[in-house]
Amino acid sequence: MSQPLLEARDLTKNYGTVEALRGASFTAYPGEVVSLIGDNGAGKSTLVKCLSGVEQPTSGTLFFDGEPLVLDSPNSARDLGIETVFQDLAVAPDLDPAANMFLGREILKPGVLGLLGVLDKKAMRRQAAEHFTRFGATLQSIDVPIAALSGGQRQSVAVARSVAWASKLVFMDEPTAALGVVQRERVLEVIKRVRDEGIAVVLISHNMPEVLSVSDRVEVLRLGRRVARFKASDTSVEELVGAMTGALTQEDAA
Amino acid sequence: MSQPLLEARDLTKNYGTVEALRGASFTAYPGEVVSLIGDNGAGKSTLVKCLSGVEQPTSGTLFFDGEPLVLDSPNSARDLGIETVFQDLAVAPDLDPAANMFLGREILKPGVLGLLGVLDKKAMRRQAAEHFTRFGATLQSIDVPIAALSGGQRQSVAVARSVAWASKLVFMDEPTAALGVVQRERVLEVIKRVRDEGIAVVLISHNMPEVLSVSDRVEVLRLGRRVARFKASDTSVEELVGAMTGALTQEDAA
Amino acid sequence: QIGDSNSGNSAANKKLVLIPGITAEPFYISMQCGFEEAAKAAGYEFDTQAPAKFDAAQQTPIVTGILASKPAAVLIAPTDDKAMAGPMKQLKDAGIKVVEVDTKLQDTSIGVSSISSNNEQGGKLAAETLNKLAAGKSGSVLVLNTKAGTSTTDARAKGFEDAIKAYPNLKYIGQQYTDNEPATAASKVTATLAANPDLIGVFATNLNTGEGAATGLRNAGKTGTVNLVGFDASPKQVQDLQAGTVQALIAQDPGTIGKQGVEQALAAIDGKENKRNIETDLVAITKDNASANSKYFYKQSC
Amino acid sequence: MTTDEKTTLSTLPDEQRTPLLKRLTGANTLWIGLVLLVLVATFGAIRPDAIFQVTTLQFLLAETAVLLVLSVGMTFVIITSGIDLSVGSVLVFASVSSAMAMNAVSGGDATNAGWGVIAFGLLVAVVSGAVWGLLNGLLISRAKIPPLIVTLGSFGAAQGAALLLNNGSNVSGIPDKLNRTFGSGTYLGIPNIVIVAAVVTALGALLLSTTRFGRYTYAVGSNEEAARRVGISVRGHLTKVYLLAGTLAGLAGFMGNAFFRVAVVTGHETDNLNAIAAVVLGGTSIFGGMGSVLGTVFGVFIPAVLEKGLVIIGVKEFWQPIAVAIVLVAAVWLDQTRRRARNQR
Amino acid sequence: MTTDEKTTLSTLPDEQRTPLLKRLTGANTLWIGLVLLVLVATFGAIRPDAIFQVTTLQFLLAETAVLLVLSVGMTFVIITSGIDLSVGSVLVFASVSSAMAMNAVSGGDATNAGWGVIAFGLLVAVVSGAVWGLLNGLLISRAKIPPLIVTLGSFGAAQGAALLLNNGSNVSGIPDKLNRTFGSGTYLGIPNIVIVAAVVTALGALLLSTTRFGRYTYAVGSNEEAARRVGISVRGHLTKVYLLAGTLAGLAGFMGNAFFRVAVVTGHETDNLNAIAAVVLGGTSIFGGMGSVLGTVFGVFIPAVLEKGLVIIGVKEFWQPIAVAIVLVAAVWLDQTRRRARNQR
Ligand SMILES: Nc1ncnc2c1ncn2[C@@H]1O[C@H](COP(=O)(O)OP(=O)(O)OP(=O)(O)O)[C@@H](O)[C@H]1O
Ligand SMILES: Nc1ncnc2c1ncn2[C@@H]1O[C@H](COP(=O)(O)OP(=O)(O)OP(=O)(O)O)[C@@H](O)[C@H]1O
Ligand SMILES: [Mg+2]
Ligand SMILES: [Mg+2]
Repeated sequence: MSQPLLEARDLTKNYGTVEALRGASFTAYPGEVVSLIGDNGAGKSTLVKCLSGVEQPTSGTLFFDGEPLVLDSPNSARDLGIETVFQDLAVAPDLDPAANMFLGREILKPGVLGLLGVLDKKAMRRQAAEHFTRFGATLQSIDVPIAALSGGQRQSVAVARSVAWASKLVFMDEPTAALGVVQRERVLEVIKRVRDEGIAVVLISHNMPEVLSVSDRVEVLRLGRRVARFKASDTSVEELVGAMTGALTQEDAA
Repeated sequence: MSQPLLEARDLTKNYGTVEALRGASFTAYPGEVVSLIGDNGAGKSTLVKCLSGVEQPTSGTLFFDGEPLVLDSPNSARDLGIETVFQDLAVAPDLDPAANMFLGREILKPGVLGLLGVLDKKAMRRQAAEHFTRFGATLQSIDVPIAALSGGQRQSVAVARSVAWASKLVFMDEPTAALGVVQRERVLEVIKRVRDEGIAVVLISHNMPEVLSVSDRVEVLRLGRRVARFKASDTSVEELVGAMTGALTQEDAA
Repeated sequence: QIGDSNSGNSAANKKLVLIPGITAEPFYISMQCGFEEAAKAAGYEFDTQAPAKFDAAQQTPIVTGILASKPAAVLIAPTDDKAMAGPMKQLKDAGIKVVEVDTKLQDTSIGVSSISSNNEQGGKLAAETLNKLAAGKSGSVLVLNTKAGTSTTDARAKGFEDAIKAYPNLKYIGQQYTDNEPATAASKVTATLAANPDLIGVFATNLNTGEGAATGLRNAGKTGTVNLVGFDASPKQVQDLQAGTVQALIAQDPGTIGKQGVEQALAAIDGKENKRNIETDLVAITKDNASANSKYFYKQSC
Repeated sequence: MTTDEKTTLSTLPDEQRTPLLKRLTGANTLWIGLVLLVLVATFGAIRPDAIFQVTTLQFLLAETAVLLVLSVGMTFVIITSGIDLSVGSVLVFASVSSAMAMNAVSGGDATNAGWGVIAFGLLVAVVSGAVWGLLNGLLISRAKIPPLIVTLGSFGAAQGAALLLNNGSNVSGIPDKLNRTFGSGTYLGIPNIVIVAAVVTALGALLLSTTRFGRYTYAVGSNEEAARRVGISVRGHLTKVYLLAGTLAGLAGFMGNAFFRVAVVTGHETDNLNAIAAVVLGGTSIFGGMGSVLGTVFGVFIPAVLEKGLVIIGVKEFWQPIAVAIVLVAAVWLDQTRRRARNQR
Repeated sequence: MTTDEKTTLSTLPDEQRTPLLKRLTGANTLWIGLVLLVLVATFGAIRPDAIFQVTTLQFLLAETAVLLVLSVGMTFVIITSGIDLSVGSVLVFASVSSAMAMNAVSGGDATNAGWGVIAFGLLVAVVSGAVWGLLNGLLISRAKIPPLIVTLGSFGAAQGAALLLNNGSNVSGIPDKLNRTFGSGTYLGIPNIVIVAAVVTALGALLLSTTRFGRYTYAVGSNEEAARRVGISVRGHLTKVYLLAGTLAGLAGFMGNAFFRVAVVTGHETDNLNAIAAVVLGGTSIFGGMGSVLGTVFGVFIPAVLEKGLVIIGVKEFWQPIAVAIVLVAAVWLDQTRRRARNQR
């Protein structure tokens, strides 16, 4: 395979006395969909947070395009073209969907007003609407704060946001958990399309058929450590479940 | 069929100008698992909130065991033996899992101390641990606030809580969305066991195979209205999806 | 009782402490100047510790703190004539000589001497002055007070209220409290003007109310038409008097209070006889007699 | 929340957007604005001669100008779910240091000083306010100390520092020119000081509702972690917000000097609570994420009108705080009830 | 958060539970307690003769007793994510009404009254505090008005009412017996007023940490909606919490009468901020859901020790608020940093 886009080696992360990661490694190659799976509490979300600059790992090293990397803030990840759908979505509940979609990437009015930082709300609202439609999300009113949306609607907004801005890598932590059947299909399609544009997609999901259908590779996390790696085409649901529950381990996975 | 345990007729619910429910009806019989399905934003969670006393419907009527009913607070629902797993879980993030599990149902110390309202924390912790184990939830430390748990762990706590206290009816709003493969199986087993004890279970899920495997009946909500009802044994994923997306409607469903 | 284990031996040090009623008031600053000058002259160390508010609950910890450091004598302006008795008695019991300045306790057994000007008298003087300034014209008069329950300013207001009745042409329309905020004082003056266009006189019982009242009258273009009588004579107030913003000031003599306080304290330390009650001067200063009364002007800093 | 039509995003025409005016005066501030109107009407009915005078209005506006400027800054702070208890002390510090600076460059007494000195005084006031604001902001955003503690600390420290500056005395010698023009002058009948406050308020309202800065303010208050994760520099933004509040407090100090012709070292102890109350009364949530400057304007004027009106109609002194309390609580109650009703209709 | 072993729930033996002592003195208050110790040690090193005197300690404790009682109530309020600005005024109201009641039943002057009258005075103080607390609680929980506005309202209203009661004057005539025994008496060298405050504090700590009432307090503050959904009567609980705070303020008013021998109508304006600062300094989050009474105790004593120590060592007065501010901010900074370090280790 080519050079990994992002590689993590032996990450550990402690919260007080809780060890969320105990030497986890992870690799993502450009233009692939890699699924990261594991039991509840395995450390998947923690790993994603460490890889997107939201949390600092207690120890371990990161490489991006082969270069060592320190991600000291979400901003550094963003500057590398990395976007993330967090499991808790991390939206601003009082802002409307368009504002959330463009948060941190606001469109300014052209000309002097723009230099003064005046927002072009109309343009943002229009573009946001287009994005949401792509994901099959229908909102009764676009003016409501995001706190008033249904769980699935909120998730669509978060997914739309990440895909809109990523240029290298998207982490998606259970992006389809709350989605309806139609919306889920749309997201899986978008994932594939994004992959085809050369962007790496890291998908976290507990839905094994979904994992097998969309991903190129699968990495398995267990108790904060990588315990197995599979090519999606060579494996089965049973094998994946075995790896997650500890019934099966690969010696060379860590 | 026997007399419905809970019946809702023509519920509407407006939030400002948003119409979340537009004349929704719903029926649950004792000792059955009925799935409530629908697209994102169809109004499922709103309906559950109205049926568990958390929100007051704008109009419409409820019947419990054939008697008209007004649910003016979550307490009235609780007194009827109704428990709910909310989609947003509604846990107290600063309290530990055991405290959340027993919230509102605390065990007091025996004797005088109990009369003074002193908690028996040990007993609660022990019992909570037993419950969690039943759902395959493993926590690294039981002393952490629930905010520090992984998404799946948090969901396990909420599910364990509802099942522990329900005596007549459990609403489960996407109880398995964040669960791992093992935990999901456990929850489905528990749902069946609870049903066999004569308790009605209302399951909301976007996972159609899951819905078909566990439920006795399925009701479909679309744009705030009931559009179809099925016996689980007589229907298929395609039919359900058709009903949710509006490709198929039953005249008599509303 | 609290403080019982306190040894009654008099401290052998040469230190005097002044505890004013509130920090940062020109009146007390001037008193502090007189105090420091006299203490220095007598070869004593000196310290001043004031509460942030004119409030017994805030002055008490200061008194008991000073108690721990055992100076030879304390000059204090008790913020409440009853509430401060307990803590001040502790001073006395510890052998520290207590001199009351500006205000005094009801209990006369604690202090060796009380040096003050009579605030009620000051209010009366203000009423007389206002009558003189009105020169026979009739109209309403207003008292702007600080905070309800502040002993000194309440006494001034009371003295004024009692005395103003003697002048039938002046209609007393009550007092307004300002919480010692100039902004509130300004607002209450302009509101009163709107409701009582015949307003002819205002008595402001302290510095901040005076500043606010002057601002209110100036904005209403009533400077000079409505006679403003202030209390105290800080440099700014004197300046306003000369500029015609304020028509009269009731001045006390804080420097002398401080100086005499030290004298009485030293007398008590040396076992000499004390004068139990000393009343200092109060004068009404107007633009005309200002230069003659310049010794009453307060000091900004020592 | 304020549209009248149901729309699906995919079919949303731009024309259906709520118009700017409607959003500005929007339903969220409607009721509290009505309370203000009712108050004025009530007092006016009782004493029309005294209330409906041009001068009464002029005074009311001029006397409220300082608090209004403070409250505009406080609105931003509270929307970030912070709090600034230090504004009153910072005002005092700025006012004292500005007055002393003007005196210093005029050889001890600036009473007859000209525009150059006045401009210098303005600069000193604004800069000293900004410095305190920056200090607050840095301690809150970098050292992650709760705003309540930081600003309670600077509340005390700025006051102590102001007292130290001039040894606890008020500072006189404010230029006459400053007072005559800015402090008590009028333009077309509107006090100049009010014009300044109005301009500040309008700029604040625009900054909050139309710019990226305002958007980030809401975002940080709504969910700080979310704002951080999308790459907003939360630290930088919080620093700027407290800097803004401090700067406005500095300006307010200068306005106070112009208005009162003296820098007062005591007083202003309750400015913080008054400003916070105005902001909350105006519908801004103390937990952040929502609020508006227009609401704050109503929130500033309701107590101001009330206090003035009660004096004018001659309510007995000790009843005044009780009446103010009742109206405050009733106003917010009405506002809340109406909003809930609107949302549940 | 404080266990040392990793455990899986399913295998958790009871013995591995953190012991009570460790939880009470737990790491959350450890550092702020250390700050207090360091303060005492520092002052002690400078003036050992003055600081390490029995009487200095006695006075410190006695003078802090009233604020401590207020702060215990405030801890509960803040843990529910509320705030109570009215405590100082309620204290004044209770103190005035209790003193007047005692005078009234003793024919105008209660100075020589006996225990019966004193007990009646206590009852009046506590009940009048409770009434204000109940009013706050009902307005907050039933009418859903933000606590900040409600208690700012009762702050003004209770003060106005107290002034009305005795026409703006202090009330004297407090029974000598009350002052001699309760106000300034000691038991084994400990001032009786301190014993009362300590008992109140201990009961408050137990109530918060071991009972259902305390658990609900945390739950309501952590997520009010969640508490409501599990069937906790959130309204009832909030009412009780403000009732508790009001009742304690009433008791504090009575303690103040006993200590000062007079019911003072001025002052106590900053009691609310002082109590809030103590609670927050003690590690309770202003956003609710966590906190402890022990932390509040440290939070009360740090400023108290500081102020007393600064007076004793003779720091110049204008520097004192600055010094207090610096220590406050530094203490919280240290506390926060240590906690973060512990969680991230
Ligand atoms: N802030 C925190 N403080 C303490 N413990 C934490 C914290 N965050 C996560 N943990 C713990 O770390 C472990 C891993 O959590 P993480 O959220 O990474 O799991 P996950 O693999 O994403 O699980 P899920 O599938 O349920 O989302 C869990 O045991 C969790 O309790
Ligand atoms: N508090 C609220 N204010 C305004 N609109 C609301 C509110 N709650 C829900 N809605 C709207 O009501 C509709 C139904 O929401 P609901 O949460 O019931 O959907 P749902 O069927 O549960 O969807 P999902 O499958 O995504 O969970 C949505 O359009 C949503 O935006
Ligand atoms: Mg996760
Ligand atoms: Mg839902």
